[in-house]
Amino acid sequence: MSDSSTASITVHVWRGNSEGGSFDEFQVPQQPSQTILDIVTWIQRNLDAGLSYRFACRVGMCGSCAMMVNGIPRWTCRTHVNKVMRDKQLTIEPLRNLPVIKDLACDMSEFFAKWNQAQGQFQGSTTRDEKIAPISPCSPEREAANAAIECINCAICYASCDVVAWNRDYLGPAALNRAWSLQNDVRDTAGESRLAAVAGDAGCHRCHSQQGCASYCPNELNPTASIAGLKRLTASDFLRRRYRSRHA
Amino acid sequence: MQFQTLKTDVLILGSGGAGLFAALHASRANPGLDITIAIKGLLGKCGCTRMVQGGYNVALSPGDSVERHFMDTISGGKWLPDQDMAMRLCETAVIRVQELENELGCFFDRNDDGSLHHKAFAGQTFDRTVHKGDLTGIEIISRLMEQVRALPLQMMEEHRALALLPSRDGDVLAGVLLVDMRSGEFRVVKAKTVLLATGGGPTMYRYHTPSGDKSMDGLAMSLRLGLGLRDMEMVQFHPTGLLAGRDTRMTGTVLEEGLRGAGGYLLDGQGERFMLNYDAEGERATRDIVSRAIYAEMRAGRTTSNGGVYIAMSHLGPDLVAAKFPGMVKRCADCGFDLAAGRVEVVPTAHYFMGGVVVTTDTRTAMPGLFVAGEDAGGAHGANRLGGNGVANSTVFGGIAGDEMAAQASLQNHWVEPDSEVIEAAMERSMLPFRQAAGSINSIRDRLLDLMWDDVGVLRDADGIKRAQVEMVALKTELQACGLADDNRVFNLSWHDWLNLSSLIEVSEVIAAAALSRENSRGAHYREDFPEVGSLDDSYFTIAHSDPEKVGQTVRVECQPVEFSIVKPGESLIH
Amino acid sequence: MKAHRKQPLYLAFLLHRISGLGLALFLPLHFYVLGLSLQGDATLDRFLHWSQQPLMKFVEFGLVFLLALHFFGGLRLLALENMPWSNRQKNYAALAVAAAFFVAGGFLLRAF
Amino acid sequence: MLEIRLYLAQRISAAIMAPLVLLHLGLMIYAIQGGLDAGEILARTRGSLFWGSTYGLFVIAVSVHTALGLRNIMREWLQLRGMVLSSLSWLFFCGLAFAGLRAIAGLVGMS
Ligand SMILES: Cc1cc2nc3c(=O)[nH]c(=O)nc-3n(C[C@H](O)[C@H](O)[C@H](O)COP(=O)(O)OP(=O)(O)OC[C@H]3O[C@@H](n4cnc5c(N)ncnc54)[C@H](O)[C@@H]3O)c2cc1C
Ligand code: HEM
Ligand code: SF4
Ligand code: F3S
Ligand code: FES
Repeated sequence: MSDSSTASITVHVWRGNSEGGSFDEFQVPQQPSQTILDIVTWIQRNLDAGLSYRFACRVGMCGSCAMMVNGIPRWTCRTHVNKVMRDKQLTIEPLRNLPVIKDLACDMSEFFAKWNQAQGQFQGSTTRDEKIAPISPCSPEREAANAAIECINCAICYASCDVVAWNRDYLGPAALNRAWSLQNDVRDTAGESRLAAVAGDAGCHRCHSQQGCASYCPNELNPTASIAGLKRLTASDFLRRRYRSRHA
Repeated sequence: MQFQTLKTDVLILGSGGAGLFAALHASRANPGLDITIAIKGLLGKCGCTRMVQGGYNVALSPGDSVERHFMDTISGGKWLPDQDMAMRLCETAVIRVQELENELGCFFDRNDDGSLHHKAFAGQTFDRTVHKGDLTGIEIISRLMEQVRALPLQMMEEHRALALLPSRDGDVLAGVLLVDMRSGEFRVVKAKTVLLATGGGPTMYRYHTPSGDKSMDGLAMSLRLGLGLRDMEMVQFHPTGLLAGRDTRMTGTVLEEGLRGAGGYLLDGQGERFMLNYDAEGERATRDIVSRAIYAEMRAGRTTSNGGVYIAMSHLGPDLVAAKFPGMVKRCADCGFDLAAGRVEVVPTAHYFMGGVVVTTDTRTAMPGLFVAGEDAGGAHGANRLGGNGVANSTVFGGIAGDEMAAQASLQNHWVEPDSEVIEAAMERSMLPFRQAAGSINSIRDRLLDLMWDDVGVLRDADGIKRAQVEMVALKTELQACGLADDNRVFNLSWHDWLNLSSLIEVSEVIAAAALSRENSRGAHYREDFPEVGSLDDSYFTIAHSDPEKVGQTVRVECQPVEFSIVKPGESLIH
Repeated sequence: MKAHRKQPLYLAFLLHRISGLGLALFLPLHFYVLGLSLQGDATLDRFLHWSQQPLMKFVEFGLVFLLALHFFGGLRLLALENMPWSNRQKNYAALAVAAAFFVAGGFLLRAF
Repeated sequence: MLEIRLYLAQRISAAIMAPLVLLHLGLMIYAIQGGLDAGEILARTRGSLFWGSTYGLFVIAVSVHTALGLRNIMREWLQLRGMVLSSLSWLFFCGLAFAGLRAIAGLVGMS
């Protein structure tokens, strides 16, 4: 404990499990360098040993520590208290749109199941025994693929999207963003079936461009733009097919 | 005590580069196998492979060669590496990077003509580090993770391995005891083959870089199984970890090497440059030299308010710094520091653990059925790991382990019964804190971290190490008596803090003993009372055994001569 | 409103949806009134006369506003989905609202 | 493929309506400014194939567009699914199209 900390912060922390819960209030001493994750850690280490939460890398690389902070989804290890605190108050809740395991830790299974459903994995045509393909980093396809690639699967976008809340099947911004990146990867060979996967009932057309995903993504990715790309791609693919089947 | 029993052909512990590659390879080698992967966190979202910034060393550039990569690895490791392992590492890295690109979909940075970009990394005679910006690990682990998540394997996420279970006669490995962290229930997984890939991670130091889930569990479990651990004195420190106070988890996290390379200054508490007093290269000297210099400044009391030194970039022009290191500048800004225009406090920070289980080049151990790969395995790096060889090591040997385990498990059609006494004892041990009155686990942790930092850290001497050894025995006893304030086993982080600390203390004892036994200074190990490198021709490595059950100093350290199976000191493969 | 929704582009979505919903509710009424012309000019005239009252003027303003809002918002969405990405989404959303006010205001002034 | 069809139908109908809405608004301003009464409006529209087909297209587009828009809203805000959802959407479409076409029939005088 540092003695420079005179002020204290009132922190409301959601406690509970999949059956429901309520808020507990804690007083945490303020420090000059303090993230939301540090607040949660301080509570667990000093005030309530039973508090559950998740983190791993503590520097914004693993996407394990996302929570709702004053109602907004954030990576807590990289969110400085001063940036989000209002009137010395903080409210910390588990990430929205995912089932809670306990307190601040959610079950991310459905998030990754949807990643799979959107065929969010590469399928190449060459093997480990072949040379690496020369690909210009400035080609438009590669630029599009790169723009969407640095996702840390934190599910912050997923929590910010109301369509996910309203439509439990919706694949969600992260999975669709990954699919778009892959569609632009010239080495990938699964484009056709992936396109069908993202055009289904729960796919890209469900998105209403609410853009919470793009506003809150901590890595400043833009799933809205990616999803718009998929809408165009699925539509033109559909029209082309119809045209072909008419004129075959 | 109650536990559930499961069975599998291949059991993998950990989902870093090593664990995920093993899963992928085992499944491709024999899709009919029943493969289970158990992880302390979420699959692919914990561990250090994700945190790799700099990149991956591979001899793919025209003009480079596997031999040159090998020679750099050997001389970087101060002639202590197991040469066969190092060679296998350098050879297989080529295939692995092609596999990552062609089969898994990683995309490493390119030159304008489309060819792979190779960047310079300290300690190497050729630019051979492939990378994806300065977030290489995210690219590698994300691509691996999405491939593995699509496989039909059993995922046991948030399952912590507690003990490796031998058969009753102790001849082979029969399975692993785990605890489901979400429910607090125990599970025994009987397996024909087990891969230990829990990734070391020297988090027993006040300042450290690895992810919070790593606490040397794998090495602690190996010690209990009676396995020998080599090079345990070899802890790599990164010179510039962020220093932001004791109560923040940001402290210790890496500020990248490139900052010094680009011309950043290190300043003492008074704002004076000091590196030139230590080395003609100044701030651009190698990791170990800079770490020692900073540590010496700190010990001399010339520190900043938090007890470190400053890194200053502003003389290069804040705009240029912001343009060149956007990720670092943003990360510092999120933490409340201005890297581009101001000064940021830094401190050396424990980064990587070279030591580990003694293995063969195909990841087998002295215990049949147990395989070890990645940071848990010793030998590939010797006294020092080159930047860029860490992720190469975990992905190369993880893949090899997957192939080997699949082959072995496919041939074996029976499971072995684990020793029920070992199961009972391990459950009993892990339940200990629930039977004690609540105590202050924070103070035990703080003392361990300070102890290792002060006495078994960047600079070491016999007095300090011995002091630490005495204190560690006390800490161990105190931990045994320290109970938890919350007795619900469901997602109980405080319980896992206790278990982490228990592993860390057990391994710390071994680090201290190995450090005391090596009376010379090589690579990451620096003895102030024995500053000489010692004869290269007579190079030896340490092997430690320990019985953590016993109280007192129970570690036994032997020395074994390095077998120069490929090159001898003074020779080279490059002509 | 929940905090994660207090973000200009979410508000733009909500406005678009509510204006669309408003229009959808109004449309049958509109058709009904037009349909009155079937019964003869007199009924329609009576209605048109009734609709000259100030209150109805205001309602009319509201309708035109909703239509303009939805119209410009809809154009924004069509552009967002089908044209190269622009980072000025917030500006466009604001522009759509401003344009809607302008059109509806113009309508109101001229109609008096 | 249903979702793509519906998506396309909604966006294409929107694109069709865009110029028609402008036209309609323009006409309304003109009518109000010119102080046209019902008789004068009808005089101009009766028997006009142009106005008939233009407004006919408008009505079909707006019916498609609105029914599909409401379908989304019913699905997301009322959690309707399956038969209920599609029946209601069809109902909206048919209702709007019928009322709209009837009104046009009145305007153009084809009854
Ligand atoms: C900040 C940072 C930067 C780095 N940069 C580079 C670089 O640029 N280049 C380079 O080559 N190397 C770098 N390294 C080193 C590199 O990350 C490691 O060498 C390598 O990733 C280790 O891989 P691994 O698979 O052995 O372990 P990890 O990736 O650490 O994975 C260990 C896994 O085991 C799990 N685990 C731990 N304990 C248990 C248990 N008891 N039960 C079940 N599961 C458990 C963990 O949760 C995790 O999933 C860096 C390391 C750090 C920390
Ligand atoms: C004038 C041209 C119009 C354009 C360009 C337009 C455009 C759009 C677009 C692009 C959407 C899709 C929004 C989404 O799914 O996120 C939409 C939705 C909708 N529109 Fe229109 N529209 C127009 C006119 C109308 C009219 C006249 C009505 C009603 C009478 C209407 C009713 C609706 C409804 C109810 C929705 C659903 C809203 C939602 O899903 O959020 N629209 N419109
Ligand atoms: S797109 Fe952004 S917000 Fe969404 S999971 Fe990826 S990194 Fe997180
Ligand atoms: S928040 Fe949701 S609605 Fe679309 S733009 Fe993002 S996925
Ligand atoms: S702990 Fe890894 S992103 Fe926050």
